[in-house]
Amino acid sequence: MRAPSSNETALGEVLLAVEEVSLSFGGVRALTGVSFDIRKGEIRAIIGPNGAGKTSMLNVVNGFYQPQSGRITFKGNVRNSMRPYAAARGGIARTFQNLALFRGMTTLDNILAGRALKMHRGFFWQLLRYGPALQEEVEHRRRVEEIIDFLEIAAIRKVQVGRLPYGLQKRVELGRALAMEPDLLLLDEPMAGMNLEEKEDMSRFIIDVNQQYGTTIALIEHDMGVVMDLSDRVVVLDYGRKIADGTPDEVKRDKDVIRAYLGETH
Amino acid sequence: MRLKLLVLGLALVTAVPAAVTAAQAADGIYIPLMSYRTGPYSGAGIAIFNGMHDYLNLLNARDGGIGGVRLIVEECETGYDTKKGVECYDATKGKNPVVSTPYSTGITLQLIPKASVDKIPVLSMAYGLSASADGNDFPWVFNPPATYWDGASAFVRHVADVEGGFDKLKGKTIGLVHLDAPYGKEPIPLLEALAKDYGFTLKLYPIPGAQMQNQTSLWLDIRRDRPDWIFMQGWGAMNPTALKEAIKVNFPMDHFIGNWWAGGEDDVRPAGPEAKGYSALGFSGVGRDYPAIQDILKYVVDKGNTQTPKEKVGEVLYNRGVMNAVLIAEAIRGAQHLTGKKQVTGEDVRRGLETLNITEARWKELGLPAFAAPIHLSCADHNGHNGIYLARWDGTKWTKASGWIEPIKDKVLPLIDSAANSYVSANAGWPKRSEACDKSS
Amino acid sequence: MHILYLIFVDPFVQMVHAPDLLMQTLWDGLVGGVLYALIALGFVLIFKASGVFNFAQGIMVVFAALTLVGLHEHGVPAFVALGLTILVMLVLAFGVERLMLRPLVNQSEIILFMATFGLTYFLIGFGQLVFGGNPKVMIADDLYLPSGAIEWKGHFGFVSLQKIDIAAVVIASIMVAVLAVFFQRTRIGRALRAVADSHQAALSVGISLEQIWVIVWFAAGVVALTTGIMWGARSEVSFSLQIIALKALPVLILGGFTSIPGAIVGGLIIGIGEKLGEFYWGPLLGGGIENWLAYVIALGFLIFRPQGLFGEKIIERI
Amino acid sequence: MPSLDPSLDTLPKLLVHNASAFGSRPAMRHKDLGIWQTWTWAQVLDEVRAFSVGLAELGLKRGDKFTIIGSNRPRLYWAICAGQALGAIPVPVYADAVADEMAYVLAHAEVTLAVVEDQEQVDKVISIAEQLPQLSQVIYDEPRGLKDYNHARLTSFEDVQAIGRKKLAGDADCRQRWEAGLRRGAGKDLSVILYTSGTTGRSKGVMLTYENTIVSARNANAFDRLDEKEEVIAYLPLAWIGDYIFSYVQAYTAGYCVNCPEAQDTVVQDRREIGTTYAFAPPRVYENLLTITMVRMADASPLKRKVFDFFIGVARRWGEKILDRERVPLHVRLLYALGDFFVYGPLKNQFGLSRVRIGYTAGEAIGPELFRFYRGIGLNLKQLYGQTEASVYVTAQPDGKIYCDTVGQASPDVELKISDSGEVLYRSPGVFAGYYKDPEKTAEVLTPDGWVHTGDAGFFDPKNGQLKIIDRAKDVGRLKDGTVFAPKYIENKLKFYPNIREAVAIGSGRDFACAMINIDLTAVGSWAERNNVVYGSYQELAANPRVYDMIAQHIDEMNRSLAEEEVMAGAQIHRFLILHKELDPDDGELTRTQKLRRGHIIDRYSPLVEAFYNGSTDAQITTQVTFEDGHKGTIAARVAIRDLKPYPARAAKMERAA
Amino acid sequence: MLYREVGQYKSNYAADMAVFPILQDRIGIAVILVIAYVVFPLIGNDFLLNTILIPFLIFSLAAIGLNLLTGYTGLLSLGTGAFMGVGAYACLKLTTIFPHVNILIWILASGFFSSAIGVLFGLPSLRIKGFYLAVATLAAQFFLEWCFIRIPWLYNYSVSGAIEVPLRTFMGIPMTGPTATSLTRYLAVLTIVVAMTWVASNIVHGRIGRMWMSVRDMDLAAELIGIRLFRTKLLAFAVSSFYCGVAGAMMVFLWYGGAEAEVFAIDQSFLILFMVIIGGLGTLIGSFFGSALIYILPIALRLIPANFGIPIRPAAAEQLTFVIVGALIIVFLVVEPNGLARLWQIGKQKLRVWPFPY
Repeated sequence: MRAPSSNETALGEVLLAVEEVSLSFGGVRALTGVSFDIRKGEIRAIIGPNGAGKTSMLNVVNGFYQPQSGRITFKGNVRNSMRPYAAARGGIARTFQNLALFRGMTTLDNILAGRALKMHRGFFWQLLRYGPALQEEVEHRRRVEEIIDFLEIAAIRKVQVGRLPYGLQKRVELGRALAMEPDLLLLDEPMAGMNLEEKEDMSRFIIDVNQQYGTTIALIEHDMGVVMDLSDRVVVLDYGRKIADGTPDEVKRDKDVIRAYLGETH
Repeated sequence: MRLKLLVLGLALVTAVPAAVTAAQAADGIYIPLMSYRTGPYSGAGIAIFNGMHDYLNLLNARDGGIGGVRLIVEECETGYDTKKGVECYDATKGKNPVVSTPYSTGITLQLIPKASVDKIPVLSMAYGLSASADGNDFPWVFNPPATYWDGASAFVRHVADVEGGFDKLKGKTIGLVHLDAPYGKEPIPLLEALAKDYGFTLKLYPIPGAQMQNQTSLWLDIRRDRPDWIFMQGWGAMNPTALKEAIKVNFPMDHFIGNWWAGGEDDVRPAGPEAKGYSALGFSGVGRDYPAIQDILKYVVDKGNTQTPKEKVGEVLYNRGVMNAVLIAEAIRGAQHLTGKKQVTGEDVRRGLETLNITEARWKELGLPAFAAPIHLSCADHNGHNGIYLARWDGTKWTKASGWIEPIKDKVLPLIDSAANSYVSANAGWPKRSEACDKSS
Repeated sequence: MHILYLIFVDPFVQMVHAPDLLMQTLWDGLVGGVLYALIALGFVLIFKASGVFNFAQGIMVVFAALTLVGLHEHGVPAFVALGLTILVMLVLAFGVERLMLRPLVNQSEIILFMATFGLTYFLIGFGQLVFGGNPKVMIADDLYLPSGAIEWKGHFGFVSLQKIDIAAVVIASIMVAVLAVFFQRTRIGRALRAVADSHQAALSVGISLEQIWVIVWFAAGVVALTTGIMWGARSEVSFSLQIIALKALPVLILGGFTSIPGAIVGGLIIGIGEKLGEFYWGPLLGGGIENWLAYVIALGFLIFRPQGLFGEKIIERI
Repeated sequence: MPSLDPSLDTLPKLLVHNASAFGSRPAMRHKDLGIWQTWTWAQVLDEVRAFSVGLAELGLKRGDKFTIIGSNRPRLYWAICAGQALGAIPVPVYADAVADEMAYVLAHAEVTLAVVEDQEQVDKVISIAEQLPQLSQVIYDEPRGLKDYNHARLTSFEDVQAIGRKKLAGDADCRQRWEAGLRRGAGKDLSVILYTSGTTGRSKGVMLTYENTIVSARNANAFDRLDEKEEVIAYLPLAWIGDYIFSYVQAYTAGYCVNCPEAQDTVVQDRREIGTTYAFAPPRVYENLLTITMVRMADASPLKRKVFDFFIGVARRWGEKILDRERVPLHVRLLYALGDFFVYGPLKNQFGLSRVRIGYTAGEAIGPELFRFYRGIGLNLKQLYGQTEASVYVTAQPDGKIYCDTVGQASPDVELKISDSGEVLYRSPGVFAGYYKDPEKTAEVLTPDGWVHTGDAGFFDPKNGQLKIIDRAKDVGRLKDGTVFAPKYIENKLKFYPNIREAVAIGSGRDFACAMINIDLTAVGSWAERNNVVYGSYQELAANPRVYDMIAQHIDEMNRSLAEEEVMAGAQIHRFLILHKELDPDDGELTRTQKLRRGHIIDRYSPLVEAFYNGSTDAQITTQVTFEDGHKGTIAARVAIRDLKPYPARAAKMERAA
Repeated sequence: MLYREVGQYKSNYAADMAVFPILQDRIGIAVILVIAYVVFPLIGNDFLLNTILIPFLIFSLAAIGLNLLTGYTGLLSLGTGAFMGVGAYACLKLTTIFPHVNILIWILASGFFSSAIGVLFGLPSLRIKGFYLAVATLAAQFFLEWCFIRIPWLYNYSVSGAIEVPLRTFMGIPMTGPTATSLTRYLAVLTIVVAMTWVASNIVHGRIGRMWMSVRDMDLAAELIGIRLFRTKLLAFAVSSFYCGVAGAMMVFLWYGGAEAEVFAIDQSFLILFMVIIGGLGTLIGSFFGSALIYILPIALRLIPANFGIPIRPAAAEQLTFVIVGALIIVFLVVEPNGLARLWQIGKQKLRVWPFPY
């Protein structure tokens, strides 16, 4: 099924492989025997009509849902399911379709929170907020500032994120994911609800992340134009099944895909 | 808008305490009453403080105060809350009160250590810390006329009388239905000691504060255990509920006796006629057939100078309030006599209390003949361990149903000694008595 | 070993040996349970419709009973007083809606919860100010509530059923049935259920949110009055009665915050469970365990069913 | 003419000196990554040396021209010095210049190397690379987004420094050689070429020697007693002489610290954080601050507004006297102290001007009201008059001798005179060496005996002897009836109204004066919001009759005040219109320093000008505009014209005149 | 208007992340500390120290404790009173068994005991949330209350069944017991509260505080960024209970001087919750505001009639106080649901932007 992609040679080894994953909620099948892989350094898109199981797929990958069957291989480790914490440790970061920011915290704190896994100073030093704990805070703050600079959100550094406009919140969420320095970044509709200008900005950030940090990205997106421009390879889901997988051009020509998208207008 | 509210609020909060310190006591003898006319126990409180207030008002109205000095009576509402009690104490401390009447065991415990420091005697009439009956260890605390232990022992003496002698107690089962709080648990050591001595079995039935009105399962236990007698160290809403439940399980009312906090009209009225035969301990007279009570009606109640509804005058707790007021008044009188001063202080009143001696004749003089047993306090004995009588509910009102029953003093006194000792030893550095002892007049 | 015997054997031996006590315990548990259920019902009604965890339900019980008795004390005939009290509860519902719920609409749950604390304080003060703080006797006779007991004697002992308890069970059952019909069959009831799902849906039924709030608070008020009368008749009407309302909380955990049948079943389980526990196992711990036993029972359930016995399953969506 | 100490006669030499004299004092700060990154003079020397050696390795050599393009960032300032240390000549270019303009300057200056800020500038330079055959290297500061570019001729600043550091580390003599090279520079050497945007025609490259700038700067430091403790913020364009002198030459001569803001739009906040002690800003900046103040205060609660208005009133009346240490009644002092606590202090604090010891306004005449406002609240604001050709300083106001309508007395070492035609001429050590590759133009401006024609008309105020500038010499005209018409004078008066952003007065050779107005979108927009005026765009708002009413009222007020002035009374505005678009440097209507290009505007809007004088009540206008992304389009509009009734010249004045 | 922020720039992250980055705030804190340590002791009488300040500080500390759990971590608890009780009883046992160790050490150490109990009762937080969890904490409340009454060992078998605070000295000065003056106790309480507030502020401004707030704001996302929910929640329970425990120990040892189990009843839990919510969830300063409003306001209200000669009976005044406090709670929530701390912030912001309205 998977046609050799035009830039296959540029792609690295398989980072994550999903094999025959099935998931259902009390009789409702969300995913049925889905297999695909994500290779190091690529931007991989998951597309499909509404209710195709895209978000469920991401949820399986980072451990929110436990699939009933199938295997997930991440960095060579095979398992049947993941726990969110383990996924985070393993280097999977993610953003959400409907934002899952810590609304009561500032932009800075949100992104700093993304460094949770990388901060280790013990409780005692935390009590004093002095010495090693402070030093650690400062070090991570510097890293976070780089992300802030990268995402051009310096002006909202100390603003509570709940008060930010939607587009900026999306950016902060991306920032928090980046703060984890992930190997695999899952983006669930990163451009949903954005205007053209914001979409362009976000596309630029995604590409920059991919290029500058070499982060592998898997994204769900509705805007076909954006998907085709951004992604190296695309997997198409419909009703919980994979119907196509390949480069954007290949997918665009696929009969099943065309039918799924045209048939969507019920 | 928000800001202005905030500023206003802050101003209010800061301004008022400042005003407090400015307040000063006017000329007269200042008697603060820590009252609880609100809160879950207000039923008892209202009656007691009506009695106290009315008698002290009577002295002002009829006699122009005590020894010609007017009494300034001020209530401070505690709601039976320890926190607020202490707050009241601190708030009134600056006005030179001559005595403090905490009217809650919790508050009393708080005030005991403060009394000697602030030189304000604590008068906790038949409540508070039983050990404080020991005047050597607690020169500033008084709890006449009887302790809870005296009450419980009087109950046992009554049971023995009914059963036909102390030897007949052997093999009997006596149940203690009590509030699961320090107050309720007070009689336990005494009853345990007596059980050992007289060979009866003591069964405990604790009622947690939150379960006061929900005692069903406890009374099922009683139904199962069938104790011969029940003594109730009850309080507030626990009492009527217990009576109703007792009726439900067919417990014989004449074998059910409450202590003096389970013997008010409000305690039995909900159970009504079915509670007929229930009795409770008491130490002050019932009814209004006393000249002094009549005087109250004449000088105070009829003048409208009171909060008391006329029909409540003479009820059990009302009269208890009167008695408490008499103790205060007599102590002040004694203090005036001892010092020759009119305007007495807390220190003087302490001496007055220590030399308090209300004989039968004196009771009569006060217009309260046989209202209570004679009370005689001394430097060592701050309680008196006076006689107690039994009041019986006849379905509509309380009647006196016995003569003065003497507490079993030889059992009570050692307990008081050891309790006082343990209190003193637990409180390392408890001050030794340094107050001189006056001869009783 | 002995302790194991006391825990696992002895209570059951007792049950068999004294079936009358067992039956009495079960009956008392049933009555208690019904009354808990009634209070819990008040909570559920309000929580379902407005998402408010109404801490004031307990004080509403006291306040309603106090108003009834207080009015009677001032010479109002019993049934007129009853009618007036219902009116007062309606006024209260209006007041709560206008002065508390409406300004606080869209606030977080905890804020609304907190506001009901304010209401509690207010009613405590207000009730005492108007009717005095001293305990009062419920006017059971004037309301033609029965007194006395039916005793059922036999060779196994006797079981005593208080008529007031029977009345309580009957009235509570009628109350629940009426409410159930009201909410299942009437337009308002459907609107109420719609509100529980979404506020938008409720609007489409044609009843404003405000009206629904008034209705549920009023219904909760009437439930509180009923509870107050029953419990007042069993002991007395005093402010300590509000503590009983806390008993409804484990019932809620058990039954779920939004389920009317849950409140009833939960009430019965807690009522009977705590009586059995107290009676048969309580003595092992020195008695008085009833107070926390209910919570422990509820907690036990909760660990296995975090959404309560009848609560809807929580599916976390992201 | 004072001669410079030869060991301190170039900027690189000054740097070396400062690094030892003020080694541990901060030389530069940059708000970056959330905090103020700080470099001491010693560190700056280190950075500059590394970059300089790197540049040398890349082939930059004595006499080469190199350009600097970007906003105020420490590395770009260092690049200037690093190049100068090699004897190369920096040619800073305005960062917002469009590619065409940039191509002209870079080609004209024969630039061989460019140090630019970021991807945006790299793109711009690449796009014109074909026109610049000499350009061999582009060095960028911010690597973001440039990863995939062809790096054959593209190097990052860091890499250049790395090259330099490696060389310095590997070659022991390198450092000595570099310092020797640095010492070969001399005061007479050409130090910089600054292209002036000029109000007419193509830019001219003003050549300044080290001596020009250093003597000027040193004199200015002495004049205002500036030392190494000052803090300034660098936010004006790098390519402008003002910034070059204030943020670079004066800093190097005095040793004070220059702070670079995080971004252009955080300048106010950043200035506030730093608390600058020495401020320099064109009137526009002060004007904006005041506009913001007035707009915000309009939303304040009535009580607060009353307090504000009252104390501002006090400040207007007494503030300047107190600032100039005149005698005032005690109660006024108390009142002013109260005002300082409640209004002036907080206001200056909000603007970040609390610690400003000396504030200059220059570049354009400042509205007298505006000037008095700031001085009234206790800000020591002064005026100066300067030109690129003079290394800024021509005249300046000394402390205590401040008049809002003069530009001060001759700066130290400056000689001034007024030509017969009324034009101001000066001669000073700061006078430039000539226009680059343009001897004709040089000759027009610079007389053989060293006098420079300023092109401005002015006279010495008889009362205080300070210079007064009326207008550009060629712009001062007369109405048909001979009345003096100084357009700028009128425009400045109008621009004091917060609602008016820009005004163009027309009347030279005409029967009467007219004005074209640009409304201030912030101020008028906020007014519209409060008054329920709905608008979708600037154009719509500008055409709103109620906005016309409001502007008419402003102009009417101004007319009344003109009527009180002897000379200007005849130049009252008879008719006006509000332009349908904002004047924009991209369309050539303003210079890059935001000055009006009046001639160009009158040409562009000739149909409107005609309509003024043929009595029509409205006119159709179509103009070509350049959008931000560079593509061009046209917009058309029908613009209404309003008439106003002029006031008769004041009777009182007449009497006195008589 | 008081804020002059010109020239306050940060050239390192440590300064930028300081708790009080603004100079004027630091001055304000210093002024408050001077008032607390110098002015109050000089002017304070027993009423001010013992009835107002000591309880105010103790309640503030308890409110901080609950705020760490409820405001910062989003876990609603109704067991505060009981956790305070654990502290008090633990302190009593510790000083009874080791009477020679400084009482202040035991007051702090008793926090560890309530910490442990808090963690135990925090275990259900793994599975349950919101009001369900709140009711679960009621189990702790009632069970512990029962223990305080039923286990005589806890109160040293004292006849009264209450804690009787023994005399303990510190460098010869009585710290606890009847002879300890209000002033010594006040200074001890103040010092402990100041120190623990400082520590709390360190915690919430650091890694742990961020973890808590993450869990509060969006627990799923918190898990996703590698925060272990259960551990984090338990840590919150532990720290929160520690604070409550110390507050409870101080309450008995440095304020009441003796107490019945009733002091730690459910009412106390509710009272502290009031303070936290009215003060402002998730703010430390709000804990102080809440404590001031809920504790001091009723006292002030009660004193009004007496001091201004309003002829009203104390009982009626008390009832009116209830009515007013109840109404005020609702009014405050309507005016500012985010609590007094939010009002404070707004006010501070106004002062910062003065004279501008925004």
